[in-house]
Amino acid sequence: MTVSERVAEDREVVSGAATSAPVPPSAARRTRRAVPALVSQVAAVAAALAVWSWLAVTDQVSDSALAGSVESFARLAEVLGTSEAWTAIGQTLTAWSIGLAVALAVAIPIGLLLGRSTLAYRSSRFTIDFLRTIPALGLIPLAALVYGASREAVLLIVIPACIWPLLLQTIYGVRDTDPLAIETAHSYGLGRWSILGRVVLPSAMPYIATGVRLSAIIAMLLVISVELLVLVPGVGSLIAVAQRNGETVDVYAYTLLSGFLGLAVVLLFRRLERRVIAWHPSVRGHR
Amino acid sequence: MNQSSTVPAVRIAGLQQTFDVNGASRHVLDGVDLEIRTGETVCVVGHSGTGKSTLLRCVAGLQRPSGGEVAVAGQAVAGPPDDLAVVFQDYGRSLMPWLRIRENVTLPLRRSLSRQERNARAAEALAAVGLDGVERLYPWQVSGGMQQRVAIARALAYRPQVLLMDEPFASVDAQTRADLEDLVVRIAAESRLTLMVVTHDIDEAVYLGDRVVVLAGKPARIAADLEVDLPPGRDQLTTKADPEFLRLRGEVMSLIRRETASIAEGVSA
Amino acid sequence: MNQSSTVPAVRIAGLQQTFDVNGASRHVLDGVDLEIRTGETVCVVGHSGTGKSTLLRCVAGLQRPSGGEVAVAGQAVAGPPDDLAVVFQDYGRSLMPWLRIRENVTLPLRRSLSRQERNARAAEALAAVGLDGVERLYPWQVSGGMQQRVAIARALAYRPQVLLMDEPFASVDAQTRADLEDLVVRIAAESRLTLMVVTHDIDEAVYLGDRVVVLAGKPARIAADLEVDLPPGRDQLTTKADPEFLRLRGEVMSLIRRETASIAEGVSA
Amino acid sequence: MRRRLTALAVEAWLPVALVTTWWFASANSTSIYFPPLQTILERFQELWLFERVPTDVAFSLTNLGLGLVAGLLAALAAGVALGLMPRVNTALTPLFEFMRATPIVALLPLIVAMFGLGVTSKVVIIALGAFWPTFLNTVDGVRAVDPLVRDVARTYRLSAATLVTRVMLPNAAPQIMVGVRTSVSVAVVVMVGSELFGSSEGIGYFILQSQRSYAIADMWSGLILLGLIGYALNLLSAGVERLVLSWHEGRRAGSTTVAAGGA
Amino acid sequence: ACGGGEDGDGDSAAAANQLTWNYSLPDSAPVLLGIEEGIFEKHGIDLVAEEAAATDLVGALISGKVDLSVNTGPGMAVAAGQNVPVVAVSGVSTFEAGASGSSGSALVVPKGSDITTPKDLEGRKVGVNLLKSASEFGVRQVVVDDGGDDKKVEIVEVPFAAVADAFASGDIDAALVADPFMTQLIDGGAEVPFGDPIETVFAESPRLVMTATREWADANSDTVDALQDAVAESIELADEDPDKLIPIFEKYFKMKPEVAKATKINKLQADISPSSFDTINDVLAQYGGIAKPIDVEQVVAK
Ligand SMILES: Nc1ncnc2c1ncn2[C@@H]1O[C@H](COP(=O)(O)OP(=O)(O)OP(=O)(O)O)[C@@H](O)[C@H]1O
Ligand SMILES: Nc1ncnc2c1ncn2[C@@H]1O[C@H](COP(=O)(O)OP(=O)(O)OP(=O)(O)O)[C@@H](O)[C@H]1O
Ligand SMILES: [Mg+2]
Ligand SMILES: [Mg+2]
Repeated sequence: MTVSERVAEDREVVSGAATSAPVPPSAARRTRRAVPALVSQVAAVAAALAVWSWLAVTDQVSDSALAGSVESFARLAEVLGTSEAWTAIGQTLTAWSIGLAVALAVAIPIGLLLGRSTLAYRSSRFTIDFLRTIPALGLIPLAALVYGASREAVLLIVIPACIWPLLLQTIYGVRDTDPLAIETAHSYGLGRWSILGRVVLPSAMPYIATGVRLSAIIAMLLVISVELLVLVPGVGSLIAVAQRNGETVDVYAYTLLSGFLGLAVVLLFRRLERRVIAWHPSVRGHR
Repeated sequence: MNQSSTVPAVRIAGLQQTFDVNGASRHVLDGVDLEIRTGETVCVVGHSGTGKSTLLRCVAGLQRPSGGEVAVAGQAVAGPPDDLAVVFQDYGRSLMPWLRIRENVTLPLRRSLSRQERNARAAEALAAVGLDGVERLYPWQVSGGMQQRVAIARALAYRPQVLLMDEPFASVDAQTRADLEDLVVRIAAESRLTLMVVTHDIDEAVYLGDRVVVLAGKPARIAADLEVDLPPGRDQLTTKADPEFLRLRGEVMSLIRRETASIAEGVSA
Repeated sequence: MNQSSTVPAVRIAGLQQTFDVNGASRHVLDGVDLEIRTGETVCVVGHSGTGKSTLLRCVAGLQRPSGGEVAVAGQAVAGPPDDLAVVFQDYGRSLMPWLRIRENVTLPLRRSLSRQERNARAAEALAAVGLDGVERLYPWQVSGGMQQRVAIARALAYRPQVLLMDEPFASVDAQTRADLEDLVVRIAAESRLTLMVVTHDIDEAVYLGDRVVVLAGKPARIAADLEVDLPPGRDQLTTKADPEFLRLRGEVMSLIRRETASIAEGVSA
Repeated sequence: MRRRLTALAVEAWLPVALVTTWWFASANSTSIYFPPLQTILERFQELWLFERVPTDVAFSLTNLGLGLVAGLLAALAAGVALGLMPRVNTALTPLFEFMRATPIVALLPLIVAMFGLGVTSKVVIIALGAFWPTFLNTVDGVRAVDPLVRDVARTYRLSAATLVTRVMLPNAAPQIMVGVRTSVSVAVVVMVGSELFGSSEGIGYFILQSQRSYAIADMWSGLILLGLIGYALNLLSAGVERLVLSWHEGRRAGSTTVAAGGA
Repeated sequence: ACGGGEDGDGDSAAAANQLTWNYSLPDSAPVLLGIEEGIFEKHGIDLVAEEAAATDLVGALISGKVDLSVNTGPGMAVAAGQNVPVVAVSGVSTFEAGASGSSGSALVVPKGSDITTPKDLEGRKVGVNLLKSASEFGVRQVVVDDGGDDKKVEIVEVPFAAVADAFASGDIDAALVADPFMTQLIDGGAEVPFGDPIETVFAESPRLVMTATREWADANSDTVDALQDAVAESIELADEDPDKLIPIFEKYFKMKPEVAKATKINKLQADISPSSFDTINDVLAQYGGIAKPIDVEQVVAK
């Protein structure tokens, strides 16, 4: 079997065929196929946990750096019963959603503009490349200096950091629009803005979706990191306190918590993405 | 009426087109002159790769000519003119994969019409090309010929004054093709549509056209411009059996064949 | 030779195809049975949207049928079989825009041949379809008809045993089309190629085919399977004037027209 | 020649305008956080031309280069592999997303424990940071290949190598390039992060030290240096991109409409 | 009452005595105890405590987010070296060991190490959790005091939690650690060859101080006096009964009871004078923590 065959076969298994969605001979076949995806995911997670436990139990890494997986999960379950944890989750999610929303509102329109206008793109290329390399982590103390341990400090770091990948993805997505699609719209008298909104934007959507996913996760990571480093109330500060007090199990419990928050965000955005770009070859037939 | 007889719907003068390819330049069109009166149908025929699509793109304002002038309704073309529609040769790519068929057809209608009117127009146009009941499918869920008809329906629903079609019936079966030809003839007559059709089917060119233009040469120019002098009211059976039809058909065919031969010589020389 | 007479090159039995569309299911093919002998050329004609391309995709192993069986050279098809090539209806999208024309043609040859051999084959195939001198252009730098010929050249250079072509000459002018028809007839005869051609041009179907198969109905089945009993050695002029040719042509045409009519009735009912 | 100058002007006017604004707006600044640009540039000259180049700059750039190369190569290989094997991809997605969503800062002790205090752990962290954007874009790009192109590849039974190098990678190239460019800047960011611990040299270390000791002008000069390094890296990737995506640009330019071309 | 006035509290009369305060480090506990016991209230101050990261004890103050903060003596010197207008309004603790007899930090070496004197650190790698801080300078100074050359000691930054592994892998040969990690390490077999370099070097210098911006301190000298009195009284209370701090650690530092019980704080002292910064000034200037000696008068509120 050649690789290309395997590809196509896999594709059908996962997506029910990308080009078309032929109805399989029996419905039973479909359910039989759906189960392994979940099973395989569980298996992968289980394998990772096994490696973790092995590292912890066999003392490959010292106790103060790595807690056991069972203890960490148990502790996580415990802290999820406290209001403190939920307050922190609320604070983290609030900062995250504000940061991401602002980034989306800024990056996508500007990205569309820069993607469509060569002049604007070339004018801003240096500035963008320069600014987006200035490290968010390096700015944390500055933000802390200016705003103290507050949500503003978090946002000052998070918003720019989320804007860059999204901006870039949008620009590239726009530039990858099929020229013939634009010409079609153009020849039918669609104006500049209609073309932007109804041809370029949908066509760039797959890129933008990847960008939103990237940014959503970067936002989450940075919110938690800033909370951790500056002690802004939230999940991150819980980790920081646990670290300071040398409570390794707590550190891992809260780290798991932040991982799960990120995972939830990603899964949410993948779902949204599937809806928004249902027409796209990578998604066709998924719904 | 008065104005339309003085100002041609489409005026092409001394059109030159050169492409830059791998450093060298490919001279495709060389001094093409053509005038199309309002309400007239002109069919363009020519060898594959002569420059028919290029010519159309210049008229549609999608390509800036290297030289010469194009005017639509008396206005020099600098971008796609108003009330002009194009059916592209590569119809598959010209449909938006993220829009359902109905939305593809209503796409250009947004500005002026209400949602209901748009849908009504789309339904009407789709029915006219024989596509009822597929409004809610995506373009990639229908056959090639159906996609091509969606592209035609979109152009018709737009109700342009000038319609450019690039091999619009290439992917449909003989029967559907005949029906579509008659549809286009009828609409063109009813609404004084100015029509420019690129086709490689000589029967079709003679059947549809008030004039048939042969594009030939390397670089291409207009090798012949024939008036089609057939009685009005075309009919697939009687018109295609008309001696004048057969004469014209033969003439165009021999013109193209001669051109092909001379090109072949040119290549081997 | 012996085996080929017993095992058909392509065997389709009870083929069913249903698509899932917006929750409802579209039944496209319903119990299609067809056998093609090695070296035989079968032309498939039918109304636009009947399921011709779908049938071809099933034979090519690109689509898993909802029911029934397909075998190529005696092997049940589970993925694309060996030594089978396809010329897709949407030729434009089937060429890789990032590869130059020569690389597009040599792409499938990379497995077995040296670079020199590959280029030689590509040059030969491109010349055969009348495309010399464009090897170093990108597909989007050549005309629609030229792109289609590149796709044909790619298939020919691959030297398959079974060749499936989906409206392969839809975008080329009449003269080039005739040349390509003759090219394919010659190659098919020379190398005992098993050929399945979807076309909407009935003349072409009769001219090319050893058999003409009419696909019709909703869902579609084989409505007719006609042997073309013309003297061997086709010629554009003499063959197309042969009374038997004209008779067959008429028969196919009336078959399709009848189907169209009955479908129209079905729609209005 | 004139075209070159115009091009340069187009590229340069905005940065020049911004710098000028900064210069004059900050000229009389007494804020300790926003010292005058003049002061910052003086510090820049004293520090980075070229006193600290052999130490801090060389140290950071070496880590950055190694981490970036390792991260990008791994991302390409894994991205293509998983793009081609959706089943495996599906199985690993939750795990990957989870790993990606876990803040590295929380795991610093673990990383130090596993890879030591030396450069290895820094390179690992940079590679990890650079990995994700390219990886995700590669997977998505490979999966997004036109179904018809896939069909062509299948019927002509392309070998694995041909499929990857001639079809999948070029097809995904536009999207991979976005990933690479994001990766490059993430790598610089993460490089700074990696110097948060166990360091006694490096640009990131210098910046953090400057902040801690309220040498704010020094810190700004370090940030400017990072911006310049980032820009240089971007120029590099833009060069690669031009090479890789020439067909893409040509296709765009070839069919630019008159109005858009004039804009 | 707010230095930066950015809080925009219009009800100035009622807020006259409400002060926000950033605390950090366990040494802040006595002040927190004073708040709990109503001592500040008694002195007419409504002190509202918020925890801050140990690495960020100046920003909130300068930007007016808070009225008061804490800082370390060396931290004050570094800030003053860059003309950051922050002054100490009251002392809290010094670098000497407190009532428990331990300063809560020490230089530890792996079990079986041949390091017994500060001079042995020459040619070795020593981990501290923050460079350019009292930790680094303390280590350097004890080496010099022992007749060694501090330039031969390589000092790197290592998070406390990573010290055990860094020992195991041989990445570092010694580390300056604080509780609870110190106790964990010692329980795990690490040894303390010669005590706490920080304590040794800085001794009576201020370790933790309460700070405000100079502008604020100048404008509110009455409040500064009241603060000093309240801190002194709080300290007295803590010295009387150190166990009273345990619930404070649990509440304000979210420590588990065992950890809270084991947490030690330094010697408490509310008095503060410019001259108490002399040692810090000398040592920091010596090792590059500040470019040149500061004017110690500038660091303390008048
Ligand atoms: N973007 C381009 N770059 C370079 N050459 C081009 C470009 N577009 C078209 N050409 C060249 O111009 C010539 C004419 O192309 P055109 O598409 O107009 O042909 P055509 O008459 O429409 O042919 P067909 O009937 O095959 O569609 C071709 O030889 C082609 O190679
Ligand atoms: N992926 C799909 N999802 C849903 N329906 C599909 C899909 N692919 C094809 N169909 C339907 O199957 C029918 C047959 O399509 P097919 O492409 O085989 O037609 P065709 O005979 O090749 O027509 P044409 O001559 O127009 O190319 C059409 O009605 C089409 O709508
Ligand atoms: Mg064309
Ligand atoms: Mg078809």
